Formats: sequence, structure tokens, C-alpha cells
Amino acid sequence: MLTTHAASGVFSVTWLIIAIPLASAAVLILGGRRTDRWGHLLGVAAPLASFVLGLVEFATLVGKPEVERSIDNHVFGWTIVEGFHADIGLQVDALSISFVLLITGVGSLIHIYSIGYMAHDPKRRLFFGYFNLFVAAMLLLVLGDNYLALYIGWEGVGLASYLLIGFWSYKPSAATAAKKAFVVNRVGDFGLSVAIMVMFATFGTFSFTGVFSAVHGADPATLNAIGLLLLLGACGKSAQVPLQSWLLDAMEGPTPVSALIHAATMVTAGVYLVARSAPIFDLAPTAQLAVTVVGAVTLLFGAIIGCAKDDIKKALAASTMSQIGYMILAVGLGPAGYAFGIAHLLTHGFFKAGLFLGAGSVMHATKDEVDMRRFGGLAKPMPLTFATFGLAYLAIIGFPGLSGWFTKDAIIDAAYHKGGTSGFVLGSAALIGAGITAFYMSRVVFMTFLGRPRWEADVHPHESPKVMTWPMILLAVGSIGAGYVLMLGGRFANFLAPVVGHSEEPSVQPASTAGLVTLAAMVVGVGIAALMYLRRPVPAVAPAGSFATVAARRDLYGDAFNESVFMRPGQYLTRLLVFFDNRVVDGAVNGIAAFFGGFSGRLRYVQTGFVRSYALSMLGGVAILVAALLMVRG
Amino acid sequence: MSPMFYLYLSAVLFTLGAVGVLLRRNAIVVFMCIELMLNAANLALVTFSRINGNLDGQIIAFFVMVVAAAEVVVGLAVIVAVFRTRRSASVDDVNLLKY
Amino acid sequence: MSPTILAAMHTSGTEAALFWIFGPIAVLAALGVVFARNTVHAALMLGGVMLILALFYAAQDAPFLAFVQVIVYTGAVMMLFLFVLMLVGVDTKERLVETLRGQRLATVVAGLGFLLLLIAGIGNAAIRTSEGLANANYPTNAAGQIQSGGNIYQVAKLIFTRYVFAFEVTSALLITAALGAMVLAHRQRVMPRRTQYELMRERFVRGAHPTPLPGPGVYARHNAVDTPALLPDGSFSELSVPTRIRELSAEQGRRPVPSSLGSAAGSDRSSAEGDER
Amino acid sequence: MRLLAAFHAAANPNAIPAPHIEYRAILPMLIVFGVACVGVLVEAFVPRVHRAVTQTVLALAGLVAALVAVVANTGLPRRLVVQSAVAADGPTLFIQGTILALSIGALLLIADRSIGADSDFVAQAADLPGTEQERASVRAGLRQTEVFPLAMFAVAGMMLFPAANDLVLAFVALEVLSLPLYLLAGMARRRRLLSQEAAVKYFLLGAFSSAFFVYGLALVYGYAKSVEYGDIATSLTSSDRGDSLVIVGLALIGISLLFKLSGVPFHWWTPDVYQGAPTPITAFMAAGTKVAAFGALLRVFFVAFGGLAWDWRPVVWGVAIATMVVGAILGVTQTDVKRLLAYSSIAHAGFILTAFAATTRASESSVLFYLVAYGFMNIGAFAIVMLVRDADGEANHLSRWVGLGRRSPLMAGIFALFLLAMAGLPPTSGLWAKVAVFQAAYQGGAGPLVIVGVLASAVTAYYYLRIIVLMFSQEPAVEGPTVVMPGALSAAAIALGVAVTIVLGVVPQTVLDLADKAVPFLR
Repeated sequence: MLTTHAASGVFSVTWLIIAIPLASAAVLILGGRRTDRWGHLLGVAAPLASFVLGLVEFATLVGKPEVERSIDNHVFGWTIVEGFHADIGLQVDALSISFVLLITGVGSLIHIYSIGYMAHDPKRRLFFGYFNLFVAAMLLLVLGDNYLALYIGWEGVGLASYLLIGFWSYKPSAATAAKKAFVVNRVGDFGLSVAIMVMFATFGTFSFTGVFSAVHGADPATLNAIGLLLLLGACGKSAQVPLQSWLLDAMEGPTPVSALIHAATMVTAGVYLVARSAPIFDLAPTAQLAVTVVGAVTLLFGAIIGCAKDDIKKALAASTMSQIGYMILAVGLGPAGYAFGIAHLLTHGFFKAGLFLGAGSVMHATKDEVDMRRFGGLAKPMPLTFATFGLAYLAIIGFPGLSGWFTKDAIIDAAYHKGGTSGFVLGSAALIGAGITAFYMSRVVFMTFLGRPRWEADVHPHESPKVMTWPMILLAVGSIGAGYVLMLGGRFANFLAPVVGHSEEPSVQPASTAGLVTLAAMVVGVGIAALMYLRRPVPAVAPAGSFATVAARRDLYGDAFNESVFMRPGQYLTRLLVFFDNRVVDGAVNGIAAFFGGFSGRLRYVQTGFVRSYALSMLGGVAILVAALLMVRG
Repeated sequence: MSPMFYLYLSAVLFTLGAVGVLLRRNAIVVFMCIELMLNAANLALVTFSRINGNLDGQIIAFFVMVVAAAEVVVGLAVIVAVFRTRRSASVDDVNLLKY
Repeated sequence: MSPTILAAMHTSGTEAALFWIFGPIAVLAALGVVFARNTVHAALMLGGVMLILALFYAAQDAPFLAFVQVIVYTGAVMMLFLFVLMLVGVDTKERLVETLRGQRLATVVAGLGFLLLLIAGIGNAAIRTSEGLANANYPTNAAGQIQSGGNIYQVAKLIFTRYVFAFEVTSALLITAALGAMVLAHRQRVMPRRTQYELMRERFVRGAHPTPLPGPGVYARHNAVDTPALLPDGSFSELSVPTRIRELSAEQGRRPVPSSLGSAAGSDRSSAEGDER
Repeated sequence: MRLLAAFHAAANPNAIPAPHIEYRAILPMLIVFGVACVGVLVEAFVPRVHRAVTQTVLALAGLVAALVAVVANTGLPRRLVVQSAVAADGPTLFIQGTILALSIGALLLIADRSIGADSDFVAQAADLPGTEQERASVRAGLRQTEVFPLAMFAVAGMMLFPAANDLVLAFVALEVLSLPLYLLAGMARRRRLLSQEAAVKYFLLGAFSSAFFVYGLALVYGYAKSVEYGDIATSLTSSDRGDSLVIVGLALIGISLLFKLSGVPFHWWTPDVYQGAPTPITAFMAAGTKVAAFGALLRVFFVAFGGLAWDWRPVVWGVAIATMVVGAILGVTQTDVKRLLAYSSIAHAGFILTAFAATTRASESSVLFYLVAYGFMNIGAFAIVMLVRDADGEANHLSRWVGLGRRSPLMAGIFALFLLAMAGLPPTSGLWAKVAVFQAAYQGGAGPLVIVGVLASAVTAYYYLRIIVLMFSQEPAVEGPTVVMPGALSAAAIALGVAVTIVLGVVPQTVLDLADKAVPFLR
């Protein structure tokens, strides 16, 4: 299962997949203004080229017998420190090639879209430079055949993400968000780096093959520790509880960034990490349980927050958090869930990117408005956007036959199949999450595209240019079809099997009991949303003083009842969670930054500039050191 | 009397020199206090030389003297250069670089 | 002198007397270095400490070092210090107010702590015997004969054999010192040397006292330099007594002007301030 | 020859036998000392117009020749030479080679005058700042070429310091390396007041700390009856004296070494002096002194006091933690780029101390590797700092660096590379340096130190990346400084820095092997 095969043919140039965007990024970042005129074209061409290469490799890979579907492309031997020889190589197998196609495919579409979206930005070239840097790093992350390469890519995407969130750093909120993302991610990265160190200390190697072949004899406690540390890393990058808080703020970046990095690719790196480390997690039940718990908590947490956000991008970000929760939950389920988690990741890549691009298109049309209370009725002026957004919406809520339905149901089903109390709890959480998802996503659609227009007088919504709509259309096609392609007949599970192991479960029946209940939950969610946001006009100002508004609309007695019975507790819960998110978690993160800043700011005044003070503290230090030494001696 | 008393004396002188460095403001006096510390060390060296019964201590003291002489030249040159610029030999006045 | 004697921990009575007389003086002098307001006094105190140390070196079988101490330290280094003090201005006195908050208290605490640690370190060293330098200065050969030697010979032998490299390297230090002093003090003339004519013009154009200042007056009862000269109109010349001397005599309570001619006292005091040639 | 000596001895029984000196083993140092002396003569005899060129060529040739001599000496057996005053072993050669290579880089910066009419050094150090005389000196195109022999003396001291095998020679070497630096620190052309202040502070605190060294040396001598490292090591097991003597002596010596390598709480001079000194000197000092001081630290503590490792280890732990924390946290709010690099250098000293605290063979080699990596990134970073100028000379305030990446992407990119290296991020030498020291620390049982180290490097990464973001993601100020195109000399220095940083980032093994082959210290 873990054997790899030496690269030949097209696989021997796998490194080009990474090198092309990297070179392009170097040209664009270092090239200065000279590249302004053609920079964006180069920026688009690079991921496209990688995509084509990836496709060819994929086709070749599929054509091989199953046992040979893991190709190790040894780039160079890297003897780093005495006693270990890190063969930095690239590994093409089912898992990595799936990611490669997602990253370069969806990435290319978003790149194309960005040509239009960033058309008026004077720094567009630089934007593409960072974008390509991101793509290269992400590709390294998924293609590396060892944890070290993964870590390098991991840090690389972190850097690119940081640069891109802060791309409009003249906005203080963007600069702060970038900093926050950076700090929170460092916590996760710390976990990952320690995990790698422990791994090396235990197994003496970094390589996937080396580690995975050594895990069988390893101490379970060590494996659990490694697993938990890896999970910490995954939580940071994938915005899982408790390290989720940076994702909502990261929406300060340009929308294509949100689409590519904070929805489709980078945030899924945590899922990749867990799936890739499957052999470790399979032997570390505690860590695996922790993974599922984190996933389940996050999927509910994100979904509830999604209900409260009026900012369209933040609502989508909350939904991303929640959907990644599903994936994490799935990969935490072990062999039964890996394939579904990854499949959901792929379909999510399509529909979430579609949703974000749609949101970007809406913002583009309404002078960068993000407040959904100032949208409404946009379906008419922007039919294409509405259609693509709508398809993606149907996919995410799990409308039967669309891609999300296949993958999400599969996860819920798999969670129930885990059995025992934990299986029931996890499955139910996922089920409830599906209902809430339907509610808040419907809310987004209803508030944005349906109902009466609430936009400002000077806003004249219009459809976006072709360079932006075509990517949306293609993504919508993906949202429809990806599910069939991946899930029918367990095709994807079989494809992935050599990497993550076979599941004994039969492929999921779309018409299972759980599937039916899920469908019902979805219908209920959509229904409530329709009641609240379609039948009733949406106030252009958030009903902050909802007590007063309820009183004013007493004639709608049923609605008032609805509100007091269903809404209010929900709102309180939501507020509580948002409060928790804003104050406690953000507070902790901001607090850490402020602590260091403040500490440093105060401490630096110790450096008074007076020689005599310096000499005094030196003498004090001497006395302390001498005393310490004498005491140590006894 | 035991030669140990020379050592105690040297410790006292050394500490007094160190204290002087911290208390005096005139750079030249600060520097003189450093010389006092070196002298105290030399006393210890000579005494140890006698206790140990070999001459290495005296040689070391000799080297310390040579080094101190060179240090004095450089140090006083630096101090005079600063004095000519600022018209002040106080170490508290060289206080632009901080924080 | 028998080379085989093993000197005990006890030294001769003469040496003990020497130590107990001069040791406390050395400590007092060191205190003087630390606390004397006047920098010249501090320098002289330091010279005193150094001389006493030279004495102690001599008492401890280190005649060569004793002389080096006198010649190099007390002779050269201290002179350099004094020279620079003169250059910087002998009359600079330190203000006694401590400007850094807590510096004094912290210094005393740290200093005492450090001293205690040093004493403890030395006191616990359990040094029981003192070898003495007789063997080192006059080693015996295999046959038991005392070899030629003496302290200076043995020191030289060590310097030029065991420590020869360190000795050679110190030359780099001396060159550095000379070079450094030269760099910071020597100025190459880049502006043309001013001619006598220019100097003269400068002086007269400024209008300040073109002629030499008047010398001090000499009277029948006072021929000291702090006695001001009489001008033709019978008043005293403010310029005839150098500022520093005026300050000194004022400090010592001596009136700069003979009291019999007291009418000039006021004018003299006023001149003590403004006169800054 | 021998006959003559025998004759001489017969004629005078008191004649001191000439000591045997292995000239070849100390040839690298002799070359540098010799070149420094010749440099002084050049000052005396070569006409002023030719001096700068002559000195540059002479000094560079000397350093290269010494480097060649170091390489040629690698085959020699490891032994004590020159009356066992000098240890001719692997670490000596490795450190001396490193110092020479770094000095070549620093010397290129010192010699470069292409950054406009004004170099970084005073025209005449004796001129009073702001006077007509000073302006006249500048107009006359004078140049303080004594900088070269002074720098060469410092290089020689740096080479000797870690090679010395007894405390006396170490002390003399310490002074040989320090005295020229005190002088050089005061020779900045711009901001003379700051520069002189740096010189005074560096001098007073340096002299203060070397007084502690001498007293420690005296106490150790009292304990061990000798100052040779080997004898000290032997005496630790055989001496009948109480240990307290050697413990205090060891502490005092250690303090002086910690001062030189800016360990907390003896780091105070570092930010002030780094900021005030002329930038090429800062580069020289930051790289060279640190290498020399760490080399000496390793030799003194491993060879002479290795037997007391159990006693000094906990204290080194404390110092390492304090050093990392102070360097990391105080760097966060710095606004002057040279000061920031100074705090970064403190933090790096802390990282190196973690490996030192582990006291294994791996800690020796990892420290050596770290020193190479750190030295070159430092030279490169300061070289760039030197080039960012406006009308008033260097623009060191970070607010002036905003948007520099837009204005001069190449230079800002190179600076970013060095910052990444300092942060320990791939693909630079800094990554492996950190991996090496932390791994050594971990294996040596200093796990908690590694945790503090990783956290501290996260904090330092924050301030390095902040500069990168500052340079690249914001528009440049209208009247911001420009990056002067480097002259051939400083371009060479920068290229050297970049090359080493990247090569060690991609294929660190060669140098790691070298470092590994070099250790252990000759005991």
C-alpha cells in the first residue's frame, strides 16, 4: 500500500507544476512596474500551464494499474543534518493529484476572474505575483513526499495568505486582519513543527513512506501526541475551533483571495494534512476522536455564526468554516470517511469558489457593498450571477442530485455508521448542521437576489464582464457535476484507496434513512428562511432593537410568534457565540499581540541610554550569576 | 598573618572599583575606577603566585599591566574626543542612544 | 636561602606589620577614588593605591613587578590620567546629586552582595599552604644544586618561552593604542596655515584686548599673583588677575584685593564672572 | 644553527633557550598581524592619494592569503603549538576561516566609496563635528585610511581569541580585538555625536567587563595553579582547593564572554553601539565578534571547564532564555533598522546558547554552523542598510523604508531574503541553522529551551516579516530615501551574503560536514 514507484515519462517533470507558478511569481514580484502591462496574463498562464500538466499526469495515473498509482519523483537528495537524509521529492498519487487539479483548475478560473475584478487596482501585477506564489506554495504542500516539504509549503501559503489579506493594507482593518491571521496561524504552525520534530526524533525520518512504515511498531502515546499536534496545525490553517477566529477577518482581502485561499484551497490544507497522515491517525484513536469532535463542533459553530452575519462575505466565510468542519469530521472517521471528506473538499472547492465569485460579482456591481441588507432583488439586473450563485447554493445545501448532496450526505451517513454513542452524536451534529446550512444559505440568497431592491440610489447594478462571468459559469458546472463524477459507484473512494486505505462500508446509498432525514432538515431550513426573509420585507437596517420592531409589527402575529419562539433563543445563542468569538478568542489573540507590543514598548525604556545604569545591571547580573553558580554547586 | 589577607584586600579593592564605576559621572574617574579593578586583580594574581609557588601569576600581572596601559591610551583618546565635541566629560551626558 | 623550605601560611612579622599599616590605607585611598569630589584628588588617591600595591608586590617576592608597577602604572598611566584631567579642566567638580533614581542604593546593594560572594568564594577556597616563591625563583637541578636565577631571570625566562606568543601579541595592542591616539588627536592641515597678518587682523577686528593683559600688581606688603594691578587712575585692573586664581583665592577666603584698598573689592567680584577671554 | 645555539648555551649557562614555535600553524594569524603592521607603515610612507587603494588591496590580499593558509593547514595534525599557547585544531581552523571570509565581506563594505561622495567614515576623526575644519577636510577629499590597519588588528584578535589555549593569551586577544573596535565605532561620518557616544559606551562597558575577566582569571589561576585550559581541566579533579574559587572565577570569565556575544543581562551596549557605529563597522562587529566570542566560549567552557558542566549548565539555561526573550520582545517595537538588527542579534545569541547549553558534540558543530550562516546574513543585511540613503546619509528609521520594495525591488528583495534567513524560514541558511541548534539542544536534554526558542523565533519572525510587509505592500513615501546602486565592492559583499545564505539553505550538508569534522575541540 505504501510502496512508491520511480518517476518516468511525464512524471519526471512534476517539478514543473510547482516551478512554473513560482517562476512567474518571482518575475511579477521582482519585476517592478515593467511587468504592469502583461503581468496579469503571465499570472494567469502559469497556473493554467500547471493545470494542463496536472491533467496529463492525472490521465496517465488513471491509466496505470492500482498498485502503481503512487509515483515518487525524486528531485534531489538533501542530507541536512548528520544522520538524516531528507530526500526532497514529489509524490504523485491519487490524493495529491486530486489536490493539484483542484488548486490549478479552480485556481486558474479565479485567476481569470481576477483580471476583471482587479482591473482597476494599480497593483494588479503584484496581486498576481502573490497569487502565483500562493499557488506554488500550495502545490508544494500537496506534492511533497515528506513532512518537511509539506511544512515549507505550509509556511509558504501562510506567507502568501498574509500578504494577500493585507493586500489593501491602507485599510487598517485589512492590516489588522493580516496580522491576526498571521498570529493565529503561528499557533497552529507551532503545533505542526513540533509534530514534525517529534516525528523525526521518534522515527528518524521525515518522509511519508518512512514514517508510515515505522508507525506500526510505535508507542501509541507518541502517535497520539503526534496526531494531536498535527490536529493543532490543521486547526490553525483550516480555521477550526479553537483557532477559527482569523478566517472571518481575513475577508478583508480582495474577494478572489477569499475565493481561492480562504474557501477553496488553503483552508483545506488541514484536511489534507489529516488525510495524508491517515496511517498515523488510524493507529491513534484518541487523536482521531479529537479530530471528529473538532470537526463537529466547528461545523455547528460556523453554521450558527453564519446565521447572524449580514456581511455577505462573512456569511460565506462562516459557511466555509462549517463545511471544513464537515471535512475534518469525515477524515476523523478513519478509512470510512477519508474519501468522503476529500470528495466533499473537492466539490466544496467548486461551489464555494462559485459562491465567493458570485459575491464578488455582486460587490463589483454595487460599489463594493457587502451588507446584504442593502442588496435585494439583484436577480433581475444580474441574471448570470444569480444563476451561477443559485446553482452553487443548491449544491451547498445538498439539493438532491447536485454535488454537495452526494458528498455531504455521505459524510453524515458515515458519521452515523461509526456506531455507538459517539457516532450518533456526531451524525446528529452533522445533520443539524445541514439544516442550519440550508437556513443561512437560503437567507443569503433571499436577501441578496430576491425580495425588493434595497440598494442605495446611486448604485446601478449591472452584470459583470465576461472575464468574470465565465469562470463563474464553469464553476457552476462543476458544482452540478462533480458529485456524480466522484461519488457514483464509489469511484473516488476506489481511486483514493491506495493512499488512505479501503473502507469496508459499501458505497453510500443516496436514499438511505439518514439521507432522507437530511433532506427533510434541509427543507425545513429553507422553509424557515423563506418565511422570514421572503414573506417579510427585510429591513435595510439590522433589527438591533428587535424588541421595538416586534411591537411595531404586532399585526403579523404568526411571525411574532415565530420570532419569539424560534428566533430569539437562536439569536441569543448566536450572539453568545459571536460574543465568544469576538471577545474571548479574538481577545486572546489580540491580547497576545498587544501583550508583546505593550510589553516590548514598556520594556524598551529599560534601555535608558545611561552607561551607569547599564554597568549597574551588569554588576547585578554578575552578582546573580555568581550566586546562582555557587548555589548550584551546593 | 596569612597571604589570604592580600586576597581579601584585593576583593575589597575590586568591589570598590566596580562601585566607583557605577557612582562616578566623570568619564575619566570612571575609567580610573576600572584601573583600580585591574590593580586589585593584579594583587590577587601576585598573591596567588606566591601561594601556588610558581611565577605564572606574576607574568599574568605583567601582561595585565601592558594591556591596561594600551587600554588607557585608547580610552583616554576616546574620552578626549568626546569631550572636545561636547565640552563635557560626564557619562550621563552621552545619552542620545537609548530605548 | 634554602630552596627546600616549605613556607607555611604564616609570613614574617615585618610583612604583617607592613600589611596592617598599608592595607587599611589602601582601602581608604580606594574609597577616596570613589568618593573624592575633586577629580585630581581621585587621581592622586589612585596613585597612592598603586604605590601601596607596589609595596605589597615587593613584599611578596615580586620585585620586578613592583618596579614595573611604579614605573608603568604610577609613572606613565597615572601621568596620562592627570594630563587628560588637566586637558579636560582640573576645576571640574562633580555635582553630588545623583540624577539616576535608585542608582546609589542599588549600587550599594549590588556592591555589597558582590563583595560578600567574592569573599565567600575566596574564603571557602581552603588554601592551606603557601608554597612561597623560593623554589620558583631559585630552582634546583637534578643534582640538588641551586641554579642561577632570581626573580627577574625566571620571569624573563617564562615570558620568552612559555608566554612568548602573548608577549609578541601585546605589540599589536601597543601599535593599536598609538595608532588610535594618533587618529583621534592628529589633524592634517587642510586649510592653509593662517599668516601672522591674518591672525593680527582677526584679533584687532574683533576688538578684544589687542595687547597682552596687564600683569598683577606688586605692592610693598603683597607681592602675590592674586594682587591686582593699579591703573593710572588709581582703580584696580580687573584683567590683571587670571580667573582661576581669582576663584582659588576666593575659595580660600583670601580677599583678592588688599583690604587697605578695599574700594576695588566690588569691581573685582564683578570681574570674576564676565571675564572669559 | 643548532650548533650555534649549543655553543651559545655553553658560553652562557644562563642563556634562555629559544622557544620552539610552529610558524606554519599560526601562519594565518601572522599574515593578518603582518598586514596590519604593514598598513601602519603605509600610512607613514605612501602618499595620501594612493593610500586608500593601497590599503584596500593590501588588506584584501592579506585576508585572502590568510584564508588560503587556513585551508592549507587543514591537513596538519591537531595539536597544541607555540609552547601550547595556541590550539591548532579543527574548530580553530573552522572559526578562523569563517572570520576571514566574513572579514573579507566587511572589508569590502569598509572600502566601498561608491555610495556617493561621502563614505561612511569620517574624513578626519580629529576634526570637531560641525566645524569649518571638518567641512574643509571633507572638501579636500581626506579619508581616515587608518581604518584599515585597525580593522586588520581586530581581525587578528578575533582569530586568536578562539584559538588561544590559555586564559592569558585569550585575554590579550580579547583586547586586541576590542581596542580597534572601540576606536572604529566612533568614526561615523554622519551623526558624529551618536557615533562618539557609541564609542564611549562600548569602551567603558567593554573595559568594565574585561576587568571581570582578569579577576576571574586570577581566581582560576589561584585554584588551578595554571591558566592553560588543559591544566585547568586536570585540576578540576585533582586540586585540593575548595571549588568555590574556581566557580566564582568561571562565572566572572563567563560574564566577560557573554558581554562580547551580547548575552542578557550583559547586552546593554549592543543596541546603542550597533546604532551609533558606522554601518560597515557594525556589520564587521556583529558578524566577527560574535563568531570569535562564541568560539572562545566553546573552548573555555568545554575544554577548560567541561568538568564543571553540571554546575554551569543551569545558569546557561537561564541566560539563554533571558537572551532569547529580551532579543525577541524588545525587537518588536524598535523603529530604527540598525537597532532592530541589534536586538535580532541578541536573540540569535540566545538561539546559539540553547545548543551550547546542551553540551554535546552536536552542540559544538551546530554552533559552528549557525555562526557561519548568521555571519553572512548579517553582513548582507547591514550592506543593504548602508545603501538605503537620503540627503542626510543613511535612512535608518523604519518609517522611511515604507514602500522600498516598490522603488527598488531587487535590493528590497535581497534584504527580504536576509530577513527570512534571520527568521529561519526556507529556503535559507537560517532554517538549517535553527534546526541544527534546536536539534542539538533537544538531543542534549534541553527541551524546554527549544520550546522557548521556537516561541521566541516566532516573535522575531513577526518583526522581520513586518519589515518585509512594510517594504512591499505599501506605496513609497514621496520624498522617501532611495537605494543607492552599490559599487563593485559592496555589490560583491552583498553577492557573497546572498550566495552563502542560499547555498547553505539548499545544500547545507557540505558545511555541516565540515563543522562536524572540525569538532571536537582539542582537549
